[in-house]
Amino acid sequence: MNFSFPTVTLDFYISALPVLILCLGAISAMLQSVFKKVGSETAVFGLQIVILIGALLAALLAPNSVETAYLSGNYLTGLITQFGQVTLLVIAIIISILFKDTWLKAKFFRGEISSLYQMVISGMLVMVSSEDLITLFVGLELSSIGLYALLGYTDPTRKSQEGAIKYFVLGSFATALLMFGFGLLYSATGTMRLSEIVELVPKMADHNWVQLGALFAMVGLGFKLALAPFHLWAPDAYEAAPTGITALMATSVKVMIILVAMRIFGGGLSSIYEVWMPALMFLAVISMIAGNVMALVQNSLKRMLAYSSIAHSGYMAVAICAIGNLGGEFPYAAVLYYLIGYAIISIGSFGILMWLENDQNDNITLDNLSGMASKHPKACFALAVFMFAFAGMPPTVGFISKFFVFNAALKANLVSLVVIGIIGSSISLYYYLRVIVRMFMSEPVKVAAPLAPKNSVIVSLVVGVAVILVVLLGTVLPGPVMDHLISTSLEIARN
Amino acid sequence: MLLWLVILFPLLGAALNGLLLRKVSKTVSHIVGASALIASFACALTAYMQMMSAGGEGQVIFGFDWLEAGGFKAPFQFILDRLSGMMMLIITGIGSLIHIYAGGYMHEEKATWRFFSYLNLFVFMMLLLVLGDNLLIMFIGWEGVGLCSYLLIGYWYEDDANAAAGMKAFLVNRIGDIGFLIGVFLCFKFFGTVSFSELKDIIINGNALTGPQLEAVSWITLALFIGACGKSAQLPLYVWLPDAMAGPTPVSALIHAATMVTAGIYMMTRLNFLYFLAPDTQMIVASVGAATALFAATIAIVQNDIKKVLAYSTVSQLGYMVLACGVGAYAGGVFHLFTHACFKALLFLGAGSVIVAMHHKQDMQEMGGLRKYMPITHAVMLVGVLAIIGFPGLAGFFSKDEILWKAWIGGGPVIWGMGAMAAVCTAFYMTRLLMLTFYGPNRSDHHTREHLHETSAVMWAPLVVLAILSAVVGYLNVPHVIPGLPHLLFEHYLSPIIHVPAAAAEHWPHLTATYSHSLELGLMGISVLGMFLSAGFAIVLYKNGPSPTAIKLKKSFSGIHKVLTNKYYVDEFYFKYIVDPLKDMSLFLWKIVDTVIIDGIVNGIGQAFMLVAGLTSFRMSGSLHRHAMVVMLGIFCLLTILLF
Amino acid sequence: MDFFNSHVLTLTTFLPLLTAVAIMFTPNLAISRWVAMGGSAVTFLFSLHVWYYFDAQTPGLQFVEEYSWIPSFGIKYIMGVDGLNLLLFILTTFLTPLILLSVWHIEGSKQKAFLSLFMFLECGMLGSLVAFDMVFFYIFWEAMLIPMYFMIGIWGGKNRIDATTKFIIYTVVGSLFMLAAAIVLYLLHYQKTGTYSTNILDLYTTAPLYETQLWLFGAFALAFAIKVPLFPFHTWLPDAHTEAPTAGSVILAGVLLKLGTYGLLRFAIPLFPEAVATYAPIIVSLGVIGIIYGALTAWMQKDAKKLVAYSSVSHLGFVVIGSFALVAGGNQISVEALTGAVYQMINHGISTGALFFLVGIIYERRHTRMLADFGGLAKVMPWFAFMLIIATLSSVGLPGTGGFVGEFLILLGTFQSSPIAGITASLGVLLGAVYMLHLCRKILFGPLDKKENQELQDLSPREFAYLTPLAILAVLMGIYPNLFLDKIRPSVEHLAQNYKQYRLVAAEQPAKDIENVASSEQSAESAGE
Amino acid sequence: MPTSESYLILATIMFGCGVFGVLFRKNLILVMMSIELMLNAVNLVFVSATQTLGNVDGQVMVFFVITVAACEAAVGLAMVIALYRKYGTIDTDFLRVLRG
Repeated sequence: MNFSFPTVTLDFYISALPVLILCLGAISAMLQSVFKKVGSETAVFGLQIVILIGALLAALLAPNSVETAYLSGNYLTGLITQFGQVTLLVIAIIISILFKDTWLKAKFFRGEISSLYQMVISGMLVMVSSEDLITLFVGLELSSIGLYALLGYTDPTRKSQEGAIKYFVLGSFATALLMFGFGLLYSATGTMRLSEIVELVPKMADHNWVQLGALFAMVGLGFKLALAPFHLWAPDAYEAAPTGITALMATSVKVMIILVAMRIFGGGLSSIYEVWMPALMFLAVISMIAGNVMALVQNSLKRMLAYSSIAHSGYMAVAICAIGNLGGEFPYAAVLYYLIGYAIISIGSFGILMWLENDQNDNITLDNLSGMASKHPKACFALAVFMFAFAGMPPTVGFISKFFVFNAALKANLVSLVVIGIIGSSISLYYYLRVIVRMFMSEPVKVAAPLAPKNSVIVSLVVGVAVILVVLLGTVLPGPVMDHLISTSLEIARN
Repeated sequence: MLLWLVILFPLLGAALNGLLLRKVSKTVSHIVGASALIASFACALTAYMQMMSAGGEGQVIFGFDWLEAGGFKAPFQFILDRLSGMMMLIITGIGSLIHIYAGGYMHEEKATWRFFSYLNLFVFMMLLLVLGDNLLIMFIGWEGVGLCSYLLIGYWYEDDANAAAGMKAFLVNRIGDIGFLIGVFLCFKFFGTVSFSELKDIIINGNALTGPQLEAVSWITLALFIGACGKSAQLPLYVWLPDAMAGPTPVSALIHAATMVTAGIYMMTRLNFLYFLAPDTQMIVASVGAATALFAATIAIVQNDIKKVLAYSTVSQLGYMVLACGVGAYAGGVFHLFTHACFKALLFLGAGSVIVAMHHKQDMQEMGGLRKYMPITHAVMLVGVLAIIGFPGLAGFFSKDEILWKAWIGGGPVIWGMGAMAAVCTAFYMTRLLMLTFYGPNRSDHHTREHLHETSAVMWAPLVVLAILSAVVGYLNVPHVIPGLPHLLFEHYLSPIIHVPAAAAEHWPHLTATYSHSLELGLMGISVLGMFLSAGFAIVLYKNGPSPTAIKLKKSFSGIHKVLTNKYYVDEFYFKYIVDPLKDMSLFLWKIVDTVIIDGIVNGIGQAFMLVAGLTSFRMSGSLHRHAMVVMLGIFCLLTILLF
Repeated sequence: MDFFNSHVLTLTTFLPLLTAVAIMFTPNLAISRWVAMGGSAVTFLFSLHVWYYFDAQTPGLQFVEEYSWIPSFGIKYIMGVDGLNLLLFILTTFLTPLILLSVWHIEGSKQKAFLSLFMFLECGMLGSLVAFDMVFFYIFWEAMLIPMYFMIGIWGGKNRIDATTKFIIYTVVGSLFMLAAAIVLYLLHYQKTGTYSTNILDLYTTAPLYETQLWLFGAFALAFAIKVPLFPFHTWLPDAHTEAPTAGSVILAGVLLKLGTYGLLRFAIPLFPEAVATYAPIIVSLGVIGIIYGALTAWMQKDAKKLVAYSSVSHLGFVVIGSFALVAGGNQISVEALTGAVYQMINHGISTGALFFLVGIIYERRHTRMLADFGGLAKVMPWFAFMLIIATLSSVGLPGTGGFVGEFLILLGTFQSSPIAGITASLGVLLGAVYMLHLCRKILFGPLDKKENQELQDLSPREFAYLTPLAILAVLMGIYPNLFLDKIRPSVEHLAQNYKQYRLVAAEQPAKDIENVASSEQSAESAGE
Repeated sequence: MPTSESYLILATIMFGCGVFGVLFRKNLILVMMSIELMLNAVNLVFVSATQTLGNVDGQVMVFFVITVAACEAAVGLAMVIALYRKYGTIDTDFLRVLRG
């Protein structure tokens, strides 16, 4: 990718090692599927885990002290990048472990799936490490196209095909919108580097094409983040996807987009925050209301969590607004804390859903959960913890992260957003509690395909750790973690 | 120390009977209950003697800091002076007699621990009421006696009517109590204290009161008087007392005749210096007293239940006492309280004996001729009746005529006229009671008549003591006009308690003025004459049971008779215009306001969200194109926001 | 000992949590009962230690523990007791063992979870009482809803799910607004002083602009008004009480509701004195309406438990008006009323707790709570009758019981503040007697004509064991109130003094000066309003 | 001489046509073609900008866009074929199972 022939140093290869390792893994998994004789499914899966862990180690060890841009900004290193990469890789590892059973059990496991999975992850890594529109685009598309395929590939039922096609069409549509926006920005500013664009845009803010470009860029990102009113793909895609992929969409995609958004809105654009803020506020408000309200009537848990994720995107958008308005490292740290909390809660909840699912039923409904507490008290306890955490009840991370976000928003004078957020939270409590009500307080309901999950050490471990983290991050850990996040955000924080 | 024993003995008795001695025989309950009272009486007597021998100065006995908050202070402390000492003696003395009597009266009960426990507790509360040195301690007793009254009226709770009567008593009293409380609040607001001794200091010895304080005094006294109306069964809050007769008769004697109901008079006397300062209130007090006296007396004329007659008579007599307070004749009021305690306790206990003999039948129409079967009861009842109607020489004569005289000079002819009319009525209905019960032929059924006999000594002995008291205590306060006897001993005895503040002296000229003896004698003559005439009329009408003339009279005045029998429809009025509307309103508040409106709004908000969600999720979903359309719509909205 | 003294609050607060966790790991119900009882008893002993060593002369905080928690936001772990929370603190630890005793006999696979939840709840209540950091407080404040939610939802009656959902959502809605207001206050404090702190005592000094105070106070008051519950936010309460199991009702009425009034005293009044002066008439009116309204509605109830629940609405109205009895033209708070309010909180906890226990006892025997199904129980259950009458008397505020002291002081103060409010509220005392005696009459008195009632057993020794302490305390609080008032007094006077001081300063300074001090706030608030 | 502005306008019109196609075409193949049209409009923007600005970044981008569009087309067509094989239709109205 060295079109402009910049000097490529060893440092760059070290920094980009996580991506490179993943690409290697993706290729080898692909090769396995071509030459079926080489290695079994388990071997491929094992390799996938090894590759991911290797990438994680590489990401952890990568030099991070100073934010450095390689390839004229096509690839960045630094604390935030590292944070993003590590988070994405940890999520990827946990999800692939949780997802193991479903994958291996599927009627045909192929190397392609593993390959796609690793490509998606590498695309995400590229995205969070880039500051250039080109790599941004490549990373985004790498992850998106991979996800389109994963959605319909693993389980070709009508529902999943439909979901994949819908996701694909709307996703491409959004990509086109995003690219149109990028194109307009490029034609106005003459540069592909994000940091330069955001510095230049405020100077020509009354330029119509610039405004249009920025708008389309915002729409594209909003779409990927599933902000209302660009959210309608999310419930369908979440429901259609195998739960593991749903978990990936719910967590990693959000992490990736939010990190990019932080760079965009926190940087030079913040000097004209009065221009874009109303638009973003509008998206945040609609997301918090629509997500929470629509979730009220969902019966399928995955669908409900989809709407809930829309609402949570709204909260994160509130924090992004605060970043633009406020500066300083606090709001960044608040967003990152929210992301971590949200990721842990989501993975925990989807983990339990994955554990509950079987071949006949991969779409858990509230009826399935009815009266489950007497059969699986521990799982129900964990799910209840996650639901309370989603709802933002203390003493869970959900509360503390919401507190940080509200804090940032109020500091930025976004009182109306906070009020909407509060109303949204109150509504959300109802549907989160509905899950708990069904599990603990209702009698079992007769369903067509009863669930009979088997005990699994891995799931117990993952969910157990998630529960503990959810509680600890809500009680004793916020202090040190927040300190760490603040020092992480210092490098991109504008003062 | 002795004073502490006085109040602790009844409490101990109550605790023993109520908590520990539940399984023992009723004799033990009786002995414990009565001996607690007797011990208390003995201590009271000693304490009283000590106080009097020390010159009769009031003394304040500090107990402990009870309630302190901000500027408000109400220590648990007692005042023992001539007034409270006397009250203490009445309570424990008459209380002892009634306790002894009650053992006999309650003989047929299975277990009496509850009864004696309540009764002892009542005495304890009553002692708190009279001994407390501040309004708050008094209020403890004030409400405490109400509680005991409630429990004792509802003693036979299995009859729902009794439980209802108890509740009515408590609630009507509570109305008065709220008045009392408001008085306390006002008192604290304007004088910063609720202690009797400190109040007295401020009023008598302190600086001249400010305008607002003077105005406040009227309100304080009025508010406290509402409390007195409740407790002392004055118009319009008297309605509970007749119903309270549902309790055992010793209770009626002790609580609803001798002691508790006089609490209002005691309180006003205790605060006489305040009341003197508020002539307007005093006018109201006197009018209410006079009206109550007459009103209740008229009702009593037609009642057939022996205890109801006595109950209305009590209301009427309390009216006299209140009237006395109203015209500033506190000594007269308290003196009447004293004599009334003796003869009304006697009458009630006598009636109780009759009721026991009649197997708990109380209708006088079924009695008659009991003189033959119960000579002792008859004799003491005769004394009691003569005392209450003011037969010259007996207690009631002295005390009532003193009040009537003060009513004339202090309240004017109208007030006097009402009081005198009440006295005439009293003479009539009491004589009627005596005649219907003890004279004429016996009208009871065969079974009852077979078992009629004199009661045991436990019951008649206290009666005799009370009869003697009723006969003689009147001589403690002989008016000026009667020569040859020491005059107005009681008034002199009480005079250290009564203070007319200098600022108010002008309103009370008659307290110091001298009047001609002939006027007083003349008035006395009129009332005595009226008494004789109406008593004679009653004898004529009822000496052989209800005579044809009586029945004819009843027929020719059927309208009035009906109104009187139904007690002027006061209860019905209260129910129809106060209780029932309140109930309807409550029901409305609950069923409509609470369930439909308030809860409806709360639930409605939630349901509205659900509805919106249901509609939108249905409309928005499905088609790919619709999704894309929404995206474009979103872009349009953003454009609008961005550009404008 | 030193260590113990300086950490006693932490130990007391978290011992129940430890017990809750321990209960989860006990092998069977019998052991878990003993663990729970042991844990709560030791907690009670610890709290007695606090009571004993509490210095009644100091108005300030005692047994303070302060550690850094989220340093970047200035959020700390602060605990302390003063006269306002000491008694509630002990009431909580006192009621818990009694409640555990009351559920001793209940068998079943879920009972272990119940005990565990209950201990968790105790931890939440204790924590929110002693926490002196806004965020720290809020965590406990909300966290304790969770166990209560499960207790009503799992062990409740027929409509338990609706009731418990309403309970938690209603409460959380209010609390969230409070959270937002707290954050605004925290930011204003930062603007004023340049340091981040959520320490309540620091926030006291913030004194935001008058208009700002109005908003912030509104948010705080809403949260607490819902919790109390103040009319017209009370509708969750009867539902929650009716559906909750006895133990839940007792703790709900005994402590949880008090946290609302406690919050008013601890937060709403000292934080926003200016707004208090403006809002007091409204709040007192609502309180008075609540008193009358609650009493009248209670009177009409056919379900004994619902009656007691509505009576709570009425009684807590007293506490609320007691907290807002302003005198001297709104420049001072009536110390008497304030003292009464604190006192009445404790007393209501005891008397209403006892009432719920008693209703629970007959419900257990007869499986009905309808008044019409009873009558004449005094004959077969004399001790039950005795206890019910004591609880009733305390509830109606008869002198000699704790209820009188509280209500009297509240009315005394309210009357000084506004005679009309005082007199109207006094009617509540009358109506209180109406419905409580109605309850007694329907249950205890009248003919014993129902066959099922004739064979009822009187109180068992276990029931005795948990009712007697309540009865004794109800009477003790009436006959020797100074024992408790001594502990309350300094803090209450301090609170009133601070309020007065603030008003004095505000009155003396020309309005402009205040604006200057807070000019930066203005801009911060402009977006908000 | 067309200005850079006119290229942008042309691109916008092209883009609009693409959007219109996505919104109203019921045939999945046509929908995908409309998306391609949109991406081509994007390409036009980049290329015209390159000309005006005189740097080559935009042209680089265009290559990537073309490549990615090809990938997308491949994945998309695969999905559509799978759908057609199984259900014999590529009408968007068929995709209405997921809703709510």
